[in-house]
Amino acid sequence: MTSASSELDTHTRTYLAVFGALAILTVVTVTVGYLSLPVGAAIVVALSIASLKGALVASFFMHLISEQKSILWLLLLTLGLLLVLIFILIIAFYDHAGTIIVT
Amino acid sequence: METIPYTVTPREDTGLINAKLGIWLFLASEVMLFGGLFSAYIFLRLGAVSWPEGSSILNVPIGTFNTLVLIGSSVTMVLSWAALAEKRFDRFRLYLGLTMLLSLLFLVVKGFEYSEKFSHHLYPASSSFMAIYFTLTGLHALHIIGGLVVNGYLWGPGSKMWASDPERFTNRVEIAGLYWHFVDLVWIFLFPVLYLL
Amino acid sequence: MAEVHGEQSFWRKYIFSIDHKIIGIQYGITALFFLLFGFILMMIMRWQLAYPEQPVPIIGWLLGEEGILLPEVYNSLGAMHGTIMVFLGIVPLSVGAFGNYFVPLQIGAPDMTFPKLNMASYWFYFLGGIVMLASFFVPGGAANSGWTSYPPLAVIATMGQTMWLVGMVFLITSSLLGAVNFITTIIQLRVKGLTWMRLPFFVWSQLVTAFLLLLAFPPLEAAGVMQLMDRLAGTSFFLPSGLVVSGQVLEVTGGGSPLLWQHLFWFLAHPEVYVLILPAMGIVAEVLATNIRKPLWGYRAMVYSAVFLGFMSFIVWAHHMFLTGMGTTLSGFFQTTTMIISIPSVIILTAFLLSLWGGSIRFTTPMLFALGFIPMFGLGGLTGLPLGLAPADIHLHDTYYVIAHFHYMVAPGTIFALFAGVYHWFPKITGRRMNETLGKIHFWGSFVCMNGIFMPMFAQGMAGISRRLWDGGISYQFAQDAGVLWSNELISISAWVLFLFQIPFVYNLIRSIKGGEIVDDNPWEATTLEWAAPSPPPHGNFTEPLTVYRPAYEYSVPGAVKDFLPQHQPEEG
Amino acid sequence: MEQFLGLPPLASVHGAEIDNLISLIHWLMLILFVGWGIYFIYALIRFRAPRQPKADYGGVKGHFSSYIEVGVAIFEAVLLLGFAFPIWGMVKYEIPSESESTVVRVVSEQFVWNIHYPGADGIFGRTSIDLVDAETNPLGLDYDDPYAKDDITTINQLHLPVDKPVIIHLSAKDVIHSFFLPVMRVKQDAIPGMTIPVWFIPNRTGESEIACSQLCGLGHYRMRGFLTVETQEEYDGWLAEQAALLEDEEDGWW
Ligand code: HEA
Ligand code: HEA
Ligand code: CUA
Ligand SMILES: [Cu+2]
Repeated sequence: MTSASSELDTHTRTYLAVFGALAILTVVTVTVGYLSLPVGAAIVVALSIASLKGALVASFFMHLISEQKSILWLLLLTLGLLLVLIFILIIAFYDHAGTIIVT
Repeated sequence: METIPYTVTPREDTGLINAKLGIWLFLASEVMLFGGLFSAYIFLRLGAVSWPEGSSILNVPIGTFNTLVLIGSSVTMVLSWAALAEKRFDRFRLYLGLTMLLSLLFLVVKGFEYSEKFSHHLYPASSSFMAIYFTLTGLHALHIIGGLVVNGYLWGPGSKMWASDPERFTNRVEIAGLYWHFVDLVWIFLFPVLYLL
Repeated sequence: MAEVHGEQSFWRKYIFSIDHKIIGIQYGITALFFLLFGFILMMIMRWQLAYPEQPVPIIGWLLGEEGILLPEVYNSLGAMHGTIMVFLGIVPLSVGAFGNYFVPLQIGAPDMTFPKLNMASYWFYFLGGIVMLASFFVPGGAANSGWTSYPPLAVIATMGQTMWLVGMVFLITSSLLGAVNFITTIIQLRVKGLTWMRLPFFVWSQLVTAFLLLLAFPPLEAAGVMQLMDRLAGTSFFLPSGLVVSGQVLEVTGGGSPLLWQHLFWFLAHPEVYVLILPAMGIVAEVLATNIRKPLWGYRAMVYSAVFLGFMSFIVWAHHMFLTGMGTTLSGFFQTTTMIISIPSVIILTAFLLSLWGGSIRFTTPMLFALGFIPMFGLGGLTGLPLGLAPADIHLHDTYYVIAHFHYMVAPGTIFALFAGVYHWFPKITGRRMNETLGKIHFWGSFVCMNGIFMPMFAQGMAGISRRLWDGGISYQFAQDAGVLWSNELISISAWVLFLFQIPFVYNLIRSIKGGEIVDDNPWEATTLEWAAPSPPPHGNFTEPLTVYRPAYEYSVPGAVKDFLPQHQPEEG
Repeated sequence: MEQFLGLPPLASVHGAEIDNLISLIHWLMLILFVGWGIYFIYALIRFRAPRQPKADYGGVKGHFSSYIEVGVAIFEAVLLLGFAFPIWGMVKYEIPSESESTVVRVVSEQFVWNIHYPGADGIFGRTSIDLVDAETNPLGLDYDDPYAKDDITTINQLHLPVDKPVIIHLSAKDVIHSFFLPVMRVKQDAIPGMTIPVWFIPNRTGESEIACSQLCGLGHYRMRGFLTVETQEEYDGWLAEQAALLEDEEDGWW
């Protein structure tokens, strides 16, 4: 590890930059929350920002960008299954021959 | 043929050490665990006659503060690992200690939020929203506590390994970090879903 | 982690061991005990079904009330029979025991990647089992809402249900730890030369199984936590508004959905049924290849089918829910995926069948059980098809037809495969062989009785007899008119005789540990790596480093001297 | 095949299609099982070790098995597209109009089937869970509602006229039950919190039973109702009888 320390300095700098980005995004999402957008738009915005933040954490703190591809595939598989679960639940809610009794 | 290979050096064809693969598999299952609860949230919300806006019940500034605390703890966590890679044990201790302090702070704030809800007679049984709120955040808090225990071990008794097997110790810290970032990541989704939407 | 241990205390060596072989044996013994226990529960229930409301002999005094099996107890026993067989019997035996013991051996590894996790996984399982057993003694008895635990029934049920949920959380934890361990072990610890397409099919089946457990169990864990909340914290995740139980309005917040539980439950439980069958297929593949003395036909296709089966099993779950009021889109989707998932099973079964052609078949006891598996699985699988077509399921859903369908899969199917595994690998575990004559008695008796039990159930189901009926349906006129109820007695007697035929097995198993014929390290002249280790394998498994040179089942290679070429043997010789 | 399978007697129009599908799929199963079974036994005898001491490394050649697999897949596709989808669509969504059907509410509870007819006005009276009384008013019918006055309720007695569509609005008060009419080839889970429509056309008169096919507690086995399919006249007569009973009761009350 000859050039290790300078390399690590850049690493540290990256981590702090990511921290800054995450903090800003947090503030943004809260601010948007106060704008009281219509529900649909609010969901899209909030979840997009959350996904962006999540991607930042995963890519940099969890080093996913430089990780083995196999890990990436594993996560994609998992996310795929999760999306299947979520979407089928949504479809199941609508595609149902019956009415909900409201009391 | 006594010891288990690839605990420290990666296997050539997979490029991974055992623990790294293991933790990612574990995290995948955690994705499905929280994902199961998220999908329950969606299903219940779809079927609900009315659903309160999170900010009408929960305290957004406190939630925001806690989000920043947790993100901060993630940064110190990754820095503590970087310090080890730099072979600077004292800095590692400092950063990991900070991580633990921040996670304690998170828990204290969370406890404060809970007690505030209780004092307003809001319990899990009060509404579907409160039910999902307490279940999700409660489970998340348990994960924080779990992480705290692991980090505490690595900070204290576990750090003896630094002297005998530094590389392996660094790997351990990295693995603990991966878990910790995941807990942070879950919160990144919990926060908008519960507080803002 | 597995440093040289030197002398170890008895506790470290046999109880809190981190050696995968000891853990495997612990799993095996515990699981056999639970299998027996689940079987006993069912034998008691079968008395009530054959001779309704007559006092149960022998253990009747346990049941109080003149020894009659009361409906609430019947429901408890039924729910616990299902739970115990699936989660405490078959899976721990096929994954925990056989997987633990033979996956590292078959890939030439010294142990699992995380031995301590492995131990933890066993003890979580043990704890889960204890909680489940203890639940029989809480007020109201054990869980009594079926192994499916559908709310609202399960939420308003007695305390046993809470125990069930807690037990399940332990069992799920155990399975998750195990799954992580299996996957890392298989990916990381294969010896040199053991490429993916050289892996024994058993290892493949365990790999796919581990993925199913890893990704399908957590949603059920989430659901379990929610049901616990419903029961203990008064939430209403699964309770809609406006419930009236025995004339009293139920004071809950409401707003939940009973169907949510069903989706999350079956999201696990459908993959779970492939968890029950895949390792069984793996064992059958090993035993078959060894005893036909030729390579498995279509090995590649089998591997792809198993992987595809794994994927597909995540998207068929709602075929258990056709009659919950599902519309055409969703039912269309799930009917299609269900038909699609039958194809890989057909391919694997066809591969087994075609492998026989041109073989030199040795009818050893393990082979008999493996061969018995094939038509039994065929029958169970084929009867899954009508269930997968929603309109046909209208008539068959929740009847004994379903019971017969899946028991053909798990009882003469998986259990036979597991028996095959016991007889096949016993020499590796002990260095001795089990008695063949007793084994053959065990096989033929079990084969006849299993069919005596489950075949009549198809007729009962066709006639429309519902499952989970305390009186077996005699109070229904249409059931009596159908003329199928007489077979309840036949079924029950077959079940008890089946029990008698397990006695030679248990005797054989125990006696052979010390008194079986001593055999060398490779008594079946098999090719896979476990046979390269001494019997029983020492700590660390292999005496010398191995390299693999060829696919898993190189039997009767033209020009070779012997009719088998072990994977680790450098060249012909 | 239908004879051989031992299905219950059939008394509904759509049931014939379900039975047809069940027999078709069983034909496929029979062919596969017998075909493979014969092969299996032949192979075991032909290739037993004493007769065939040396195995053949290569084994089966050719694409015979692929043809079978493709054949099975095609057969399944035909069953899906040609039978299962259309039948399901019909059973679920081709619900006839309420005006030309017999409309009944069935409310299940542990361990009874509450049957609710709208009476002469053809409109169901209001119900509310607050009015439920286990003994006298299991449905929670609001007798102040004018539409409720002529409503007929029975316990476990479902009478239907023959050859006329029936629409049943199915619900449950406490836990999940499953409404099963074996002779009609009708089965539908009754889910608390939902009302689910079920429809069919009975085409034979006679008496049969309603079974519960979802575990609903310790009395699940005795949750048995009675189904009577009769001619329109008989049915009208029965309704009138019930209505008369209702008046008697009312006289008795006030
Ligand atoms: C090991 C377990 C296992 C396996 C492998 C399967 C496999 C299949 N199952 Fe089964 N199933 C269960 C266990 C299993 N099932 C359980 C436990 C339940 C009930 C749970 C409960 O409600 O309590 C259930 C219920 C169940 C239902 C719900 C029924 C209902 O409740 O109404 C359905 C519906 O689609 C279904 C379908 C299928 C299908 C299409 C397959 C297919 O994968 C089958 C594919 C296989 C084949 C098509 C065989 C090929 C045969 C040949 C090629 C011929 C060979 C012949 C000779 C050798 C002679 N199953
Ligand atoms: C893997 C799963 C599995 C297995 C193997 C079995 C095995 C058997 N099952 Fe079970 N069963 C279920 C899973 C299983 N079952 C489930 C999930 C249900 C639904 C529950 C519900 O409704 O919720 C059910 C329901 C069910 C019913 C329907 C009850 C009802 O609806 O009211 C019946 C009825 O006869 C039945 C019978 C049997 C019988 C006779 C066996 C026999 O085949 C048992 C054979 C057992 C052995 C052969 C054991 C051998 C082991 C040994 C001898 C051990 C030796 C011991 C030592 C060395 C210590 N089962
Ligand atoms: Cu109602 Cu079973
Ligand atoms: Cu299934």
